[in-house]
Amino acid sequence: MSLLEIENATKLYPISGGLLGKEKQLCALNQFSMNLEAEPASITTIAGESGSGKSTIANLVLGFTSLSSGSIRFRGKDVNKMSSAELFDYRKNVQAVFQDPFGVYNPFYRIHHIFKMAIKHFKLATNKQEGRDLIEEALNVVGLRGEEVLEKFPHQLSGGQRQRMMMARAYMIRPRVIVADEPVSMVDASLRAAILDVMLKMRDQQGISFLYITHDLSTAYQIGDRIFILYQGNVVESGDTVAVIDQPKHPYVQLLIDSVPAPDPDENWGEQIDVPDEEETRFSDAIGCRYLGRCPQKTDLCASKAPILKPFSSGSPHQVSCHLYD
Amino acid sequence: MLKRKSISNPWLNTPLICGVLVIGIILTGTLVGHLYWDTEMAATRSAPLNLPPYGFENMRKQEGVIEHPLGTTNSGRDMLSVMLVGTPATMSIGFIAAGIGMLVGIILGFSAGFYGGWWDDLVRLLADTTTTIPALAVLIVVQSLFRVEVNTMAALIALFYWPGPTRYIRAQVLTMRESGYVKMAKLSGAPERDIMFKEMLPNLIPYLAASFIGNTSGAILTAIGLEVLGLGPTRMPTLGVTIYFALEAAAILRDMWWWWGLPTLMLILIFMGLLMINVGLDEVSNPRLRKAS
Amino acid sequence: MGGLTIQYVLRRFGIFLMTIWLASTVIFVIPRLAPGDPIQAMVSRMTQSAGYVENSEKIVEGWKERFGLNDPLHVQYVRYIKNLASLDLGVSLAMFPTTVKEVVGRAMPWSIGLMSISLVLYFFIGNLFGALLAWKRTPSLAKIAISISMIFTSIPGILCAIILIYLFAFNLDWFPFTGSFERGMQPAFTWEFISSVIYYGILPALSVVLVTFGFWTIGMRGMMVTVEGEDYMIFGQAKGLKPFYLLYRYQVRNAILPQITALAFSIGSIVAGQILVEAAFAYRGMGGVIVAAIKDIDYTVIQGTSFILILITATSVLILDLIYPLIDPRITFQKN
Amino acid sequence: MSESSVQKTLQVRDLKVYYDTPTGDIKAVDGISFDVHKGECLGIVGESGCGKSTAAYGILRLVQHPGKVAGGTVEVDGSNVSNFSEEEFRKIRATKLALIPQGAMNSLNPTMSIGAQIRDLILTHSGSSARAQLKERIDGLLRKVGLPLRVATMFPHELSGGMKQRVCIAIGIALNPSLVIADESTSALDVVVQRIVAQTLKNVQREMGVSMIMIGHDMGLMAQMVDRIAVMYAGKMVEISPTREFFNNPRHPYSKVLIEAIPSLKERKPLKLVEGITHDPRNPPPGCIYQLRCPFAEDVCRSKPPVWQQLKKSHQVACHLIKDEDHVAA
Repeated sequence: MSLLEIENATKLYPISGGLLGKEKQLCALNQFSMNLEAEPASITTIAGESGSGKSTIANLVLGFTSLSSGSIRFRGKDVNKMSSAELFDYRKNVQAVFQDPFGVYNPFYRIHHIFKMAIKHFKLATNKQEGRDLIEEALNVVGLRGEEVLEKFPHQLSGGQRQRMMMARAYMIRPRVIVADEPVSMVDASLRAAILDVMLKMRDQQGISFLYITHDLSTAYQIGDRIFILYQGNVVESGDTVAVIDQPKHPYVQLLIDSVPAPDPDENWGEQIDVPDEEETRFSDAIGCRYLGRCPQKTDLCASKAPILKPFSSGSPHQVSCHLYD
Repeated sequence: MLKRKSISNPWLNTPLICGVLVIGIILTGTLVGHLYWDTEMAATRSAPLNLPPYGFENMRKQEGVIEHPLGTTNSGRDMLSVMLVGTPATMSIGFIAAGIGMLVGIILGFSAGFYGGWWDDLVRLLADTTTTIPALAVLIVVQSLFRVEVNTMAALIALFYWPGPTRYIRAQVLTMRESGYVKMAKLSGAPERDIMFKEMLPNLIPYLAASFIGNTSGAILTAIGLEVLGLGPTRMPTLGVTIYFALEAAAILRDMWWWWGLPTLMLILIFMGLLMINVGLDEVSNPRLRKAS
Repeated sequence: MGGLTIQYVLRRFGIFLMTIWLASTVIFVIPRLAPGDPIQAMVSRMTQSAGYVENSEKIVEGWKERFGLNDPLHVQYVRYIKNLASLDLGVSLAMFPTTVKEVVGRAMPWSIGLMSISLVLYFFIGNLFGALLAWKRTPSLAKIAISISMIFTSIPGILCAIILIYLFAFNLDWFPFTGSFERGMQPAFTWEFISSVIYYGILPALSVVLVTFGFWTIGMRGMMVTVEGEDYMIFGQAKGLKPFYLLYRYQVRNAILPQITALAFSIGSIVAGQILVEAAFAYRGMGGVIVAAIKDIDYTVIQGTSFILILITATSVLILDLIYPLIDPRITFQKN
Repeated sequence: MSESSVQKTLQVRDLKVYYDTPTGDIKAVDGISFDVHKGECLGIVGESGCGKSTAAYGILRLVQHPGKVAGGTVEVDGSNVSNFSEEEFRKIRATKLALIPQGAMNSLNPTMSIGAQIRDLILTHSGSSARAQLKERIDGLLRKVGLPLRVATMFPHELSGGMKQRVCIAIGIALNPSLVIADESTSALDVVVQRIVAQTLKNVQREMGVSMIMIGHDMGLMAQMVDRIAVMYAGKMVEISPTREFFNNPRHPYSKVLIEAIPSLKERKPLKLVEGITHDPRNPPPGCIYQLRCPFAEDVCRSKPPVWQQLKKSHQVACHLIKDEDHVAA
């Protein structure tokens, strides 16, 4: 049975249309569907540049924004139709780790506040000692010790420590899914591995699945199982992470992967490219392919009809949304 | 770049300490004074008329007496008693009005910022509108019909001192609503009540304090305005009312400086004390100001 | 660049009308919320202060007629708003049959004149001093002098007025106690008259300026310090721009914008403070009118003057709001 | 080629930048020395808080309170600018020493049009005689960084991050400086735009033959952009090496960590975990600054700070573990 099912999730934002006052809708996410199986636990990457809609997915799954259309189901139950008890259960089972490891700590409280809050509301422990043990065990998983960190204020710790503690907090709650929204992009490169490693451990040892939301294809390549690549609210390509990144099909994904600077002076970037400045094409009334403005391989069809996501070759899990492969 | 929070306590800055000391001394001084001085003499005809303070002479060569060390008015009020009664009365107008304003601000600001929608629009419109109404102009009309006493006057003044805190709290709630720690609290199953009062409110404390003090000062200012125009409370010789009587009786021309001068001096001290507290609180909530000084 | 969007202008106009409507409604409602009959209260106060009021019958009748107190409340309210909308402020009770419009109309130029001059002065001085306090290159002696000059900040203007009267009119006899120009002089565009107006206006203007500019100094200093930490200031330095140019074109230009917003929000209290100072100097402006009206218990004049004050405030705020987008290129950004 | 035959655009010796805190100075930059040769692009890498940006701002004398330049000399084109007065130094800013800040940040004055922000730079340094060809110069600069000319009349908030970054590049190179310092210039941009802007920057630098310091944390970007790489750790410079040599043969243990930490897009490898204990910056340990994190630390590392060693292939490193056979003959 599937654990988390997202079906045709769409998020529209109204924007005012300037002087004429004609209302337009900005489409932050368009018809996004994915399915997370309960077994085996996996890391699903949702990748894209800023404005691609990847954070919208995180906010939708976490219930911070509401869907314009489509549905999100947890263990078969529509999240929008849950009773408050079911919602509370969903909360406990779907946790998150955010990008900014500083902003998630209320500057007014000591570090232990984030742990105690979760213990209190989710009733994870019956007494103080039990709670203390829970925290200690969770910190252990990420390689920290309670006495080093719990009584401190957030600004007294390093970014890596703060982010590992967020991982520990999520672990302590024992959810089934963790939405990891850019968990390493504000952490120094040499400390990233520690956090990615915790993710792998939690997947393999605790059976916790991840929605790994990132702009960084390389880390996704290292730890991800499945990947969805978004462009302006649409999935342009999806499939097994290694397959997609080794052999990208969509012109955008090709450009994206090609643009990641290789850490090797002998492997050059190639010629200077020039793409027109990104235009806002996310309006809900836009027709045609969103990548039209930048695509070097566009045809007339691309302007008049939006491509749909379909398997690259029949039966293949590698899907692409581009008229080149019709 | 390296950024470290300074270890020194931001609340212990010079302007804040000075301001608190000034206001503290005034408040405790008048309270202690009530214990040792007969404040009944603040009423008319309880002392000889027009006496100067002890050690001075008035224009008619009368000398001040120790029984009335700060002199008396032309209606026989003992100035020391007037000061002891008037000072806390004046300050209480400010505190009551600012307190009501703050309470309303917290309720409206939180509800508007948290729930948004039409309620937010309405609160914002009302707040924007009320800020631009000159309080004094409205209160003059009201007071000229009905002369109310101190507490009612404070409540009326409070009508104009809620938009400041409301607007600020609303804006902060909107920002904090998107903040990581509020999201974390939501993810930890914290109820809305906790999010508002345990996560958001504590971070607003320095501002709320500054706004309370600023509004206290503003409310006293408005009250003084009404009083000096002759629209103050009739039964309580507040500092403003005393100045009004003095001006009415041409105390400046008669060189009865103690009559108008003492309440004026006291008010200046109160306003300066409040301003210093405010400047100090600004430094608490704006770290950049701290390092610049 | 910049410019006004229609939504922005409409919203500002909406607030303008709301302000006036809300304030007038408060003036209408609160007296009626109180127990008792406002007319009865007025008359009893008049009798109290005058012992006997000539024409009291007639006045009460005039009042009843004016307020139509026998009509239902909503009819009264509609008539009241209608009268205000057509600027029909009624007839003075004390100076019958002069209309309130005439009384206020005579006073308004004085108030607006004094207010604009002192506003320009303290806004300019305050921001200048604030900028100098925050600037690293200002000599420390100047900084100390500025700090000392701020001693009157925050005290009510009327107290400052009393002190100035005591010092400069009573003790030193440098300036007149009260009035707007020399008694007996006929208002005319002569040098004599104008210099008299200036001479009489110095103390009132000074009272307002002395107590007010410090607020702008404190605010400006805070904004300057905030702007100083911005990246564009560091980049401006990296461009090798001259310090003074950097100060006024980068730092002050950006720091002053919130100050202008603040100005719009403080017009209400500025007007109030001004009225009181005028009252202290028995100036011919609206403050003087109000003091006289309060003494005479001239309710229609009090009400009319207050309404005009509200109108002036709302208009000033509207003007500032409409000017603002022209000086801040970012204001139209909100639509994105 | 020998060291002396190369023309130096910039020579930094023993630069120190300290931050004043109530509990003692933080040595953000603690005595670093390096050169930038004419026409060369030097990359300075390191993790957050290592002092790489602070070093750049130290060279430019733009360290903000409570930081201060606490020592060292800076020579530009052979003349020592460290004892220049404020006014003398102001005149060489942008004309000799220029900065390209992070454009995605608030680096452009929000109340001035882009054209005006280029104009004030030119007029300040070239005087009013420059007024005649002002428009052509501004247009030329915009063209050079690949921006449409209408950008001159636009305000910063109307531009995208990539466009703002290009404006910053245009301002940085406007007066043909001897050296430009690009501080994390492309870090905040999306990867495609980052590539375009980085390539623009590289092309402009090559065309003008200007020397450049690029400060950043993205090793991949450095591999693409710079001729030599300098690594900083906790305020010290630990290694300087030509780029190719650096990636092929990193010598300092910390450099190895940095290179190993780069996630690859070519092959899936097990994650390399490193211990992340850092010292209190107010109270650095005696000896090598990296000892707490170094898996190879020996007794000598805990007592004696390592000296700067000259290795083959213009490779320099500060580490006790480097054996003698690698040294160039003295």
